[in-house]
Order: sequence, then C-alpha cells, then structure tokens
Amino acid sequence: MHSADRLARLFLLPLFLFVAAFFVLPLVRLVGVAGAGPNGLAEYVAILTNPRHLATLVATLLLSAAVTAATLAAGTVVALFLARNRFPGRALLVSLLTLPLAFPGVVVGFMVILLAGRQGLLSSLSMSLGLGRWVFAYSMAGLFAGYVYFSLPRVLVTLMAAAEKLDPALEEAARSLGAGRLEVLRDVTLPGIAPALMASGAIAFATAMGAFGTAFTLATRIDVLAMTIYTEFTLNANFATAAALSLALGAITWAVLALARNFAGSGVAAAG
Amino acid sequence: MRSGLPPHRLTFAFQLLVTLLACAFLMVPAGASILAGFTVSYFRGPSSGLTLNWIGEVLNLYSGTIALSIAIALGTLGVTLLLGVPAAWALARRPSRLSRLVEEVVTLPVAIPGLALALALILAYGGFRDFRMSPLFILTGHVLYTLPFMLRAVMAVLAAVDVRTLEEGAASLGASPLQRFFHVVVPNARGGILAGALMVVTLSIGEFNLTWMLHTPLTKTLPVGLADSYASMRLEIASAYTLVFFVMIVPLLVALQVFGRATSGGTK
Amino acid sequence: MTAASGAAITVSGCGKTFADGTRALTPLDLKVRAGETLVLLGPSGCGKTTLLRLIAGLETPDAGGRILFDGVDVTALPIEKRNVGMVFQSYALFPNMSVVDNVAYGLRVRGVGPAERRAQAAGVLEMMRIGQLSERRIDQLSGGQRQRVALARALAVRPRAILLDEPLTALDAALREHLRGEIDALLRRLAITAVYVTHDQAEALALGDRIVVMRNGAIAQVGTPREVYFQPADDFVADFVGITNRLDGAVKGGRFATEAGIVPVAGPDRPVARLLFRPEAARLCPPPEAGLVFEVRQVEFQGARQRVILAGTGGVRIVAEAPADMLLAPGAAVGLILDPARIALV
Amino acid sequence: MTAASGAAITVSGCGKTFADGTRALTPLDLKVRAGETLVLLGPSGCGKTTLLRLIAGLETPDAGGRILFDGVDVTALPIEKRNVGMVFQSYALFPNMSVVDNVAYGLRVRGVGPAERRAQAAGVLEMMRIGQLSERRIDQLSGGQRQRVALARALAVRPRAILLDEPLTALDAALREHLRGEIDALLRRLAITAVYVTHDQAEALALGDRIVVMRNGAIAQVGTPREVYFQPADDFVADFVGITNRLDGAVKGGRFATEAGIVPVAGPDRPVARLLFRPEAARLCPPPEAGLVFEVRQVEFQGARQRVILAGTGGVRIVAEAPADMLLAPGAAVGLILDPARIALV
Amino acid sequence: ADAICYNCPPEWADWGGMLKAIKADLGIDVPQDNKNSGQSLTQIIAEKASPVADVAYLGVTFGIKAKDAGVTQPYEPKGFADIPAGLKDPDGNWFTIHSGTLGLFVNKDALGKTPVPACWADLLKSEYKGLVGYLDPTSAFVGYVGAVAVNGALGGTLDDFRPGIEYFRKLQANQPIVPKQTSYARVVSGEIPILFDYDFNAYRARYSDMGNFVFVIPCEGTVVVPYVMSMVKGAPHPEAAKKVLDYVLSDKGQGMWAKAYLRPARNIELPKDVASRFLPASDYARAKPVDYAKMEAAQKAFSEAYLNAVK
Ligand SMILES: Nc1ncnc2c1ncn2[C@@H]1O[C@H](COP(=O)(O)OP(=O)(O)OP(=O)(O)O)[C@@H](O)[C@H]1O
Ligand SMILES: Nc1ncnc2c1ncn2[C@@H]1O[C@H](COP(=O)(O)OP(=O)(O)OP(=O)(O)O)[C@@H](O)[C@H]1O
Ligand SMILES: [Mg+2]
Ligand SMILES: [Mg+2]
Repeated sequence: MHSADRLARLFLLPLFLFVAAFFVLPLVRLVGVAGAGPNGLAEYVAILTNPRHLATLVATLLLSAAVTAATLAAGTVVALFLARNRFPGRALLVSLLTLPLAFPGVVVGFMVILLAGRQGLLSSLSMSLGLGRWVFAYSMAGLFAGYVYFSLPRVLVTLMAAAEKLDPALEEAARSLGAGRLEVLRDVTLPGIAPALMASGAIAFATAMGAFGTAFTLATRIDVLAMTIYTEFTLNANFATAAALSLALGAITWAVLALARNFAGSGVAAAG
Repeated sequence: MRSGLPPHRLTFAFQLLVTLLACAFLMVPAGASILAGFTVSYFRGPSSGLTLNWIGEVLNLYSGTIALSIAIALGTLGVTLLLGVPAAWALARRPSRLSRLVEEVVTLPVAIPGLALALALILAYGGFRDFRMSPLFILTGHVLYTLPFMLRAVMAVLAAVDVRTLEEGAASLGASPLQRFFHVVVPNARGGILAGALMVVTLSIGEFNLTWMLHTPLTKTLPVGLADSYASMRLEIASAYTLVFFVMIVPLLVALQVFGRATSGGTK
Repeated sequence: MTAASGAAITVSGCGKTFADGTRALTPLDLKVRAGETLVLLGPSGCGKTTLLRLIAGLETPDAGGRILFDGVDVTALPIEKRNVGMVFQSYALFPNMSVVDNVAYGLRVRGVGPAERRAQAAGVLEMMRIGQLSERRIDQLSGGQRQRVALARALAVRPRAILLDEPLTALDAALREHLRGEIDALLRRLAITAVYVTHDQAEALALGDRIVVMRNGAIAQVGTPREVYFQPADDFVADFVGITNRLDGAVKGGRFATEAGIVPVAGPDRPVARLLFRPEAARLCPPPEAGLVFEVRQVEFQGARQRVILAGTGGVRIVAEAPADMLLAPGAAVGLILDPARIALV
Repeated sequence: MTAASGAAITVSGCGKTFADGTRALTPLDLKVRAGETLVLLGPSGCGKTTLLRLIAGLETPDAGGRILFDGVDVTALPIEKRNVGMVFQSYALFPNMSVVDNVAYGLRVRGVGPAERRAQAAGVLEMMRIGQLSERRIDQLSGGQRQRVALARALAVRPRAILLDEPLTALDAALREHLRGEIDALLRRLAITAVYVTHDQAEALALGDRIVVMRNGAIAQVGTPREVYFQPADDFVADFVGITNRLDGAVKGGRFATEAGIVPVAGPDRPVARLLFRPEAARLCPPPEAGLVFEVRQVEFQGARQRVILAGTGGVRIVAEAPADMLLAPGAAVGLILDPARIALV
Repeated sequence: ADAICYNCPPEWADWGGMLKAIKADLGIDVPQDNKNSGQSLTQIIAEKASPVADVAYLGVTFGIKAKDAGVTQPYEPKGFADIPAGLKDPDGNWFTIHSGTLGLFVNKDALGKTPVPACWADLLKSEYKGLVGYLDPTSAFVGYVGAVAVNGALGGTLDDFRPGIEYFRKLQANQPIVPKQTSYARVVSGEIPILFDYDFNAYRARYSDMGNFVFVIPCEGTVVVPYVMSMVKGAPHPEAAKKVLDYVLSDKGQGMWAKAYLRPARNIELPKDVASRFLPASDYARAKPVDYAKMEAAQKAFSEAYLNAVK
C-alpha cells in the first residue's frame, strides 16, 4: 500500500510543522534564554544550589506526593464501590463525582476558598459548633485540598474504568480457592487495577507539580515551584531563572510520566 | 454476570461513607458558589435575599471574555480536527519507531507545565506584535495543549474498531487511499472524534495556565476574567461569574460523560 | 497427589430470578453423585452457568432453594467456605502471579507455608505434565497450557467437588478434542465429583457419566450419554444431541409408507406416523436394492467418509453418510437402507 | 448475476520476509487454475494469510517474486487496481453503512450511480438469499448473516478472483458446517477462481478442488482432497489432514509382523517396515477373530460411533472407531481387522 | 481598543470610572487590565521588541525601574510642570498622577468583637490571628510599600530593613493572608478583615460601598507613595497614549482622582465633601514621603532578604 504510505506522510506534515514551529522551536528558545542569563549555564543548577529553590522543590515534591497518595486512596475506595454496586442514583453520583473534571485550576482555587476560607463552609460550620474558626485555604493545606479537588475526578474516571474492566471471574476464582475479602483485595483487585493506579497517580502527581491556577487563586505565600517561576518571571523580569526552573519542572514531570508509562503501559497521558 | 463480592455490611458502609464524603467535597463548594452568585450579600447569607444583579453585572463586565472563550474554543477545535484526525490515522496505521516518537513529542505539552509552555511561546513569538495581540496567539497555545487529547481519542477508536482491516476491505473493492480515509476511516472514528472534540472544547474553555501568560488586555478569556474577578471583585460577582462558567461547561461535561459511556461499550 | 473422592451434591427446589427480573432458572431438583462427572448441556442462555454458580455459592438461590453437600445444608455458606474448585471459561488465572503461585494460592490463603505449598503445587503441576512451566508468567502460556494451569489450581486445594464452566470453549478444535480426552482421564482417575458445563454435544457425550440437558432454565432430560442420544425425551433433546432425520408417512401391515418409498417396521397400523433416524443408521446403496429412493443433492468429502445430503419429493431433506470411496454424483438417484434396530416411530 | 469465470493466477518465486525479519514465506511457485477453488491449508503461522495477501496485493513479495493474473504481471499493482474480491475472517464490513451500501461500495468507488449500484447490490443480495436484510445496520446481523454479506460485497464488483481468509472461523460449529455447504455450492455455480484459506482440514476436504498443504512458509503438497487424504506426501500431511495410525514391524512372506500380531499384505519382504492406516480403515472385533490384538485404553462416546484409543506393547497408541452399540471396557483386549485396500506400507 | 494600558484595574483607584470617562470624553477605548505593577513591567520588558502596551500605570519604584530598563519614552503631558519635583522624572519618563497613604483597611463587621487595631504592633497580638492580610512585598508594589512603611515606622531605614523583616517574620505566627494582587473585594466581603492598603481604597469602601469600614493610620507612622504613569517606548498608538496621559493630569482627570479619594499630583482644590471624608490632618501628619529612587534601589535586596527570612 505505497499510495497509502504517501498519503500518511502528507497527513503528518501539517502536524509536524505545527509542533516544530510552536513547540520545539519555543522550547529551544527557552533553553537558550535560560542559559543566556547573567549566570549562564549555572542557572540550570540554581534549582539545586539556591537553598530557597531547593526547599521549594522539596516542598513541591512532598505536596505532590501527598496529593497523589490521598487522591489514589480515596479514588480507589470510591471507584471500587461504584464499580461493584448498582443502586438507584448511582449514575447521578458518578456524574457528580466526575463533573469537576474540567474545572480549571482558578475555579478550583475559588472552590477551596469557599470551602475553607475565612467565610468558607468549614469555617461557618466550625464556628457554629463552637470549635473556633477553621481556615486553611491560604496555606499548603489549602493547596493540597485544591489539588485533590482537581485530581480526584480524573483519577476516579481512570480507576472506575479499570475496576469495571477487571474480570469478576478473577475475584470469584480467588474466593473459590478460599480467599477472604481482604485477601481478594490484596491479591487480586489491587494488582488488577495497578496499571490504572500507576497511570492516574502519575497524572495526579504531574498536575500537582505543574498546576498554577489554584496556587495563583489562593495566592498566598505558598512555596511551590509553579509559584516561584511566576514570581521570578514577574519580579525583576528574571527570565533566565524562570526559564531554567520551567525546564526543570517540565523535565521532572515528563520523567515521572514516562516512568509511569513504562510501568503501566501506554495511555497514561490520555488520562489527563 | 458481574457480582464480585456480595455486599458486606461494614465494607459497604465504609465505602459509601467515603464516596459520599468525596461527593460532598466536590459538590458543596460548587453549590455554595452557585448560591453565592444569587445572594445579595454572601457575608450576611441567603437571608439577605436573592438577586440576579450579580449575573447581570458579570454579563455587563465580562461578556467579551465569554464570547472570546467560545470563539477560541471553536477555533481550537477546528485546528485540532484538521491537524489531529488525519495525523491520528497516519500514526495509528503503522506503529513504527518514528510514529512513537512523533506521538511522544506531540503528547509532551501535556507533561510540561502550561506556565513553562507559555513562557516559551512568549519568548519565541512575543516579538511579533500582531500575532501576539490577536487571539490566535492564545489559540496556538490551546491547540498545543489540546492536540494530544484529540490524537489519543481518535487513535484509541482506530485501534478499537480495527480500521486497518476495514481499509483493506475497502481497498479490495477498489477504493483509493483518500476514498478510504473519507468513506471508512472518518465515519468509523466518529465516536473518537466526537469524544476528542468535546474534550478539546471543554479544556480550551477552561484553560488558564497557559492563557494567563499568553493573554493581553485585548484577549482576555473567561478563566482569565475569572481569576481577575476572584482577585479583585466582590465574592458575589466572582460567584456569579463562576456560575456563568458552570452553565457553559457543565453541558459539555455531561455530554462527554454520556458519550463516553455510550462509546466505551456500555457499563452494564 | 490424589484427591479423595468428592462430595455428593443435592440441589433442591433451586430457582434463580436476577435482580433485573430475568428468570434464569425455574425451581429444579438435581442430584450429583459422589465421584461422578455430571455434564450440564444446553443452548446459550438456558441457565447452565447460573446453576453451576448456585452450586459454587457465587449466587444464592431464590427463597426456598437449598444446596446440600453430602447431606449438609451449605446454602448460606459463601463460596470461600465451600471448598469447591472452579475452572472458568476465561480461566481467570491471576496475571500478577507465576504459574506455581497461581496453583499454590489456595494453599497460601489456607496458611500453608511457602516451601510446603510450592512443593504441593509443583506436585499438581507434575501430575498435569506442565511442571516445566512453573515459573512462567501467565501471559507467556498458550491457551491449552492455561487450561491445564486452571485445572491444576482448582485441584490443588483438594476440593470436595470441581465445577467447570465451558473450560474448553476458548480453544481451537484440535486442542479441544485433545484436552477433552485428558480431562476425562483425569476426572476418572481422581474420581472426584465434577459438574461440567458445555453447549457442545460432542463434549457432553464424550465426558459425562450423566448428562443433564437443559432448556429455558429447566431440565429437559437427565441420563447417561447413551440414554440421551438413543432415547431422547423429546424432539428438542433429539436435535440437540445429534442430527435427526424425519420422514412422515403411515404404517400399514408392518410397512411404513412415505413418499420416498417403503420401510419395514414392527408395530400396529397408524394412519399418521413419523419415522426418526440418525445419519449413521442409514446405509446408501444402488436404488434397485432399497425400499427408499432419494436424489443426491450435495456430497461433502470428509476424509473418513462422505456426508451426503439427499432430497425427496415435498422438500424432504435427509442427511446420510457414505464411505469415502463410494461414487456419488449430485443429481443421481440413490437408495437408502435403514437399520431396523436404530429407527424410532413416533 | 453470474460472474464470469475468473482469472488464472500464477505465483512465481514469491517469498516474504517482514520488516522485523520474520520469514513468513520461502520463495514458492503456485498456479491457481481459472475457475477452481484452491484451498490453502496448514497450521497456524505457516504463512497461509501471507500468501493470500501477496495474491491480493496487500503485501509485496520479496525481490524476485512475481504475481500474474491471466499471464499479466500485476506485482506492482496495489490491491485497489487488481479487482479481486476479499472476504476477511472478521468480515471487515463497514459499520457506518447499511448492508446494501456495503455491497454497493465497490460500485460506488467505480463511479456507478446510486440507483444503478443499489439495484445491482440488491441482485447480489437476492442471489445470497438475504435480500430482506438490505437496510439493516451491520451490528443488527448475526454472524452467519455477516458472513453472507461479506461474500456478497466481494462478489458484487465481479472480481477476477475471490480470496477468502478463514471466512468461517468466527462462527460456531453448526453454522460453520452449514455455510461451508452453501459457499461450496456458490463457488461451484459461479465457477469463479477462488483461493480459500483455512486451518480446518474438514473444511479443506469438503470445499477444495485442490488443496495446498503448507508448512513453515513452504508448500508440503498440492493435490485434490482425495490425493492429500489417501496419498499424503509425508507424515506431516498425513497427520494434518486426518488421524494416522502407525505400526512398526517387518514384512516377510506377504505378512506384516508387528508386536501386536500379524496383518496380511501384498509386496516384497522388508526387514523394517511401517504400516499406516486411518481409524476408519480398521474394524474392531473379538480378539480371536483378528490378527492384531490390543488393549482398550479409553473409549469416547461420540453418538454416531465411539472413538477408541487402543494401546499395544511398547507404547504403541492406535485410534480406532467402533459402532455406538459395541460394548468396550477399558482394560479389555480387542482385535483389529484392517481393510487391505486402505493401508499403506512405507 | 484604541490604546492599551497595563495595570488599569477597574477596582483600583476608580480606574473603572476613569476609563469610562476617557472613552466618553476622548472617544479612546482603553480596556481594563488587572496586572499588578511587577507583572506589567515584566510584560513590557518581554515585549520590548514590539510593544503591546501604550501606557502603564505603576507604583513609583516600578516607574523608575521601567526607565532604567529602557522601556519608557519621555513625554511631558499638559500639567507636567505642576507636579512637584521628586515626584516625576525630569525628562517625563514617568510622572506621578496621584498618591495614596498606606495604612490599615479594616472591615469592622468581619472583625467582630476584636477591637480595631491602632498600631502596626497590635497586629502581632494573637487576637488578630487569621485576620490580617498584606500583599506580597516581593511581587506587588503595594506589598513593598507596606514593607517600607512598617520598616520606617519601626525604626528601620531604606538601608536597613531588619526591623521590617523582623516584623513580618513575627507576623507569620498570625497566619496572614498574602495575595499577589489587589484584594479590595476580599476586604469588602470580609474574607480579609484587615489589609495593609491605601486610604483611598478604605474610603471608597466606606463611602461608595457603604459598609462598616475604617482606615487606620498606624500610631508608629507610615508613608505616602505616588503612583506614576509612563508612556511605553515604541507604543503602537502614541497619539492616543498621549491623549490619555494628558487627560489623567487634566483638571477633570485630577478631580476624578480626588473624588476617588486619591491625592492628586497637581495641587488642585479638593471638593468639600471629599475633603471631609479623609481622616483628620493630625493623623496624616504621621504619613511621610520617602526617597523613592532609593526605595527603588533597595527593593531587590529587600526582596531577597524577605524571601530568605519570612517563611
Ligand atoms: N447477573 C445476571 N443478571 C441478569 N440476568 C442474568 C444474569 N446472569 C445471567 N442472566 C440471564 O440468565 C439467563 C441464563 O444465563 P446463564 O449464564 O446461566 O446461561 P448459560 O446457559 O450459561 O448460557 P451460555 O451458554 O451462553 O453461557 C440468561 O438469559 C442470562 O441473560
Ligand atoms: N506484519 C507482520 N510482521 C511480522 N511478522 C508477521 C506479519 N504478519 C505475519 N507475520 C508472521 O509470519 C508468519 C506467517 O503468518 P501468517 O499470518 O501468514 O500465518 P497463517 O498461516 O495465516 O496463520 P493463522 O492460521 O494463525 O492465521 C507468522 O509467523 C507470523 O507471525
Ligand atoms: Mg454460561
Ligand atoms: Mg491467517
């Protein structure tokens, strides 16, 4: 099918040009800018040598890891529950749970303020219960809540699909061999959805690493990398540092995704 | 034929509790925001009365951003369709090392934080004033960001329906490659194309990370306006604006879900 | 390892209506004798799997139904407490474990130590002659090998009964025939109680000590393979377990008269009668020698023999067999001689 | 509609090595006569599909290979220019078109107007006796109906040859047998050149004018069904087209002597000889009556007959057939009488 | 749009009303823009090769920076001469259009029973936990002004930021909210009960949004800061830009700023009703100008020190 090969090449050309012009070229430019700052190539290691940047990096990694863990834990419980049980209102519940799928980070930030801000629902609740005022929207905890809010629907969609696809015969087989509930969970169910856990975990992690809108909306002195890049960029127009940090952030995120894809097979990015 | 473990009361109760908590976590703030968009004073609560004034104010202040967001979303959709669908076919046709590489590069924008991407675009193209100032600049960023989703969605169906064999069938009947593409590939990838399209529009309308850096005062999109309003407007106006956003995006999301369920072969 | 002869199973008044209202089984009674292989045979959707799952404990019967193992009521016992081995159509092997870990899994959850359980599992694998596959991953196995591993896994816990749901359907014809023989030999040797679901009559006839023919959630006939083949309870069973030819006519003076000719029969006169026979009960011969004459419609060379489709007047269609070397041309006339011992008049 | 008798196809020196280095075909020659049905038979992976796709134009042969249609070199022509009809194992019907649009598609790309092409398609559907399905969507069809539509679609463009790749494999046993007869009748009636790929020997024997038995990318034998069944070129062909029993011994004075007994044969003395026969060439009888005596190992009731596995000394294993009513118990001794016309000495 | 202004946010200094007036009087359409001073300058620098913006509204130090970065072009609008020296670049690269006094913008309702603070030091008391907000001193100009004010009030100088930084470090115990952008609405809504902000915002809240708001000039003292505008070098619409700049310095423009409770840059008469709404002059006596060029020069060092010390 030579003629089809020719057509295929023709079809790939526009995509190729677009990506080259608007992705590869700008990225190369970014690399150049980062290296052309006053510190030259040292800018690239600044993330490790500048204690403030290093601390931010560590904080970002820790936060992302915590978000990933929490989202996966909650997501697994919910996904298994929804995949296993049929009850009236289930479809609605699924819809509600996956609805925030495309809320942008800014909206999510706003949701966190409404939930845990000074006048948030939690605050009113705790006040009326006489427990003092619960406000955590403007701290790392707020960002944590925001990222969980952001990632939970995505993780749920992936995990639910995986749980649905899990051959029920596998669990039945384990039970026929005498395995109890927890044993089935440990030996069959969790290993069965492990690729989905990997994939959606990677997405949650990557989003938490790079998302900016939520942090921007909460806009408090939260030390995460995305915020630092933004500050570096807007403060004194420190392009070189911002570019170097961006590249570092991109590289770390990409590496995590690539690693997860290695473990989980393809389809990792699709979950995002 | 599915049953898995029959309900076990404690497990069931625990799972139900977590599910409801998750649902509350996601939905209560959204509900509060909707309510706030209608209340006269959020500080005093709903007892202060309900009003449509805030919505009116939002439409008055920000209708430009809404229109622009819709226009950019549709433009993004058009470009991703033109670039993505043929390319998805070409990539899915013969999985080779080259096609894997192209796929990797094209999906990279998902992995790289929007902030970095936007920075790169500004540094590379910020100097072209007419381009910089037109909505096309934002559109470019959105295409970059949404293209992988279109590609993936289309490639997924192409793999699922074994378009390869269908094409061979058409070829055996005398159809040329282009005829095969339009008669067989596109119609049978419809599901993926539609799913991809919904995804692209949804993501484009909500895109903030890139847009925040890419926009100019003339090209403010809805999420940029939202961020503005969160920072500098009354909570009620911000809420009303969020409400407007919901009204636009929720139907898309519902369509996406209904559609996803219909194409994924059905959840029993 | 040899499993002890299994339990006798009694199914008493078990019906099953699913939550969505589907009535998969009308209440039925069934006894599986200790050590026998009972085959559940029937068309798709007739309730075979449902009945098997009731016995396994994967479904609970509608109110009133009871399942007994060796006379003890186990209706309320979940599957993990029933100690039955199951083999699924999809095999349901754990993809995250090696072959030997799959087989040892039942022992693991019973608290058997690692060394001990691997030794036992290895024993079972040896018995199935797949000891060399122990360390393979499941996705490195062929269909037939998976089948054997699934069987080994189910047997490793020395279950009281083994339940098999179309264990061969996923395999291709040649392998299916081969494994069918292996499973038959194994079940006979272990003398374990086995319930075997299939929709393939050849499998049922070859494997079963007894066959339960099912239809629409009810039992159509229970009997040995010969009973269901030679004395089918009704037309449904007759057609389901093999090809049946039918000739309509009348009996008069010990002769069955039909449009194609005459067949000598025993029995009283009857104005309306139907003669039933299976292809192998008829022999082809030159037309003058036989009472029945047909036209050859189609001949299919099968190697060992030829299958011949014959046509009579009035749209009658007969399937017969002929030796491979017999010369038969479509359109030619041919005689048919029936074995009097293998015809039935209804 | 009746297609004109098709083209003669010549495959000359065609090998195929895939990009990943897999050598699917060693260079081979083959002639398909105009109008005949040629069956490519062989185990999985032997290269049947690859050969068919070479003929179709879906793959190009390695350098030096040539494909000729009626003597004209078409090697460089892509499939859409070759005018061949293809039927795929999965049917490859276009889910986005109705049945009649599927069948008319080949005419559409040839520029035939809508009314005209629908009329022609309807004609073909009528010929296949599925005219009433015209407006159905593909997913509303059963497997057998899809099979017929796929065939109709391939035939509608009046191809020079029709190429079928395991067209019945996706169907269940009963339907497969039925459609096999239908396809046979159709191909015979149209007298179109057909190349039919299968791994099922029963299908090959029933359908083929000639059979090409393939093995490891090469041709093992070409011949009529009777030739490959009764005069297999080698052990591989013998085993692949049917069960073959083997007895080792010596010929002396018109008698073949083996551990199990004696068989009268024609031919000169030989110190080392092997006797080959198929199950249907042997008849079971009480031991005293026969020259060969074996022990019954396993009996499989098949309804029409019984398959019996016999064991002799030294691990000899014989497959034989017996009438369904013969009493055979595992462990008993049994005699075997061979049909002298159907044994072979090698 | 006929001209682009960076950092003309509608909810700040009544830019909303000003932009409307410009449209009405000059027929020039200037879209509102919510960047802060830092962001605006960055954008202008990034777009140096082909600018998008025509004019920018900046905190004074950013005006000085913009000039140093070479992204401004000199323009002396009508009334330039009336601006006191020190509040403008002699060549017109930047010039003050109005100024404000930094203090505490307090939402009394949101404060509940907690008393209105009178001094910077009050805010360190634990009763103000969660009630205080200030803009990020490393990003927003207002934030930096706050830092300078506190530092000066507590005995620091532009050469010595230690008292100020020490203050912010201690303030962290009260978990302040630190937005990056103007947060007028959040005070109005009660989300931030006490914000380091300008007098004009507080008066506007009190008199235009009719709430229970007060402005406090802390007892230790504070600073007055000018806000400046610049014309961007290579502005795509120079003519429109000049008209806009003329307008904001015109009597009408300056009057509008005054009505929005800003001190006009030119010495015009304050309307009576407006004047009466300001705090008494005795309070304003505690608000001092500083050396803005020096303030600019110190900013970078301060940011570094702040980022390193306050966590
Ligand atoms: N969980 C279920 N919910 C509702 N209906 C069901 C369920 N499981 C089976 N059925 C229905 O019950 C009937 C009997 O199903 P069952 O699986 O027992 O048939 P089967 O004889 O095993 O068929 P097959 O040969 O196709 O496996 C069918 O109509 C089936 O659709
Ligand atoms: N595109 C390909 N690339 C690499 N190897 C291939 C390709 N297609 C087929 N092969 C290999 O070539 C050999 C012949 O394959 P082919 O499909 O012709 O076999 P087949 O006889 O049709 O088998 P089956 O009965 O399983 O369909 C096999 O080893 C197969 O794995
Ligand atoms: Mg079943
Ligand atoms: Mg093949």
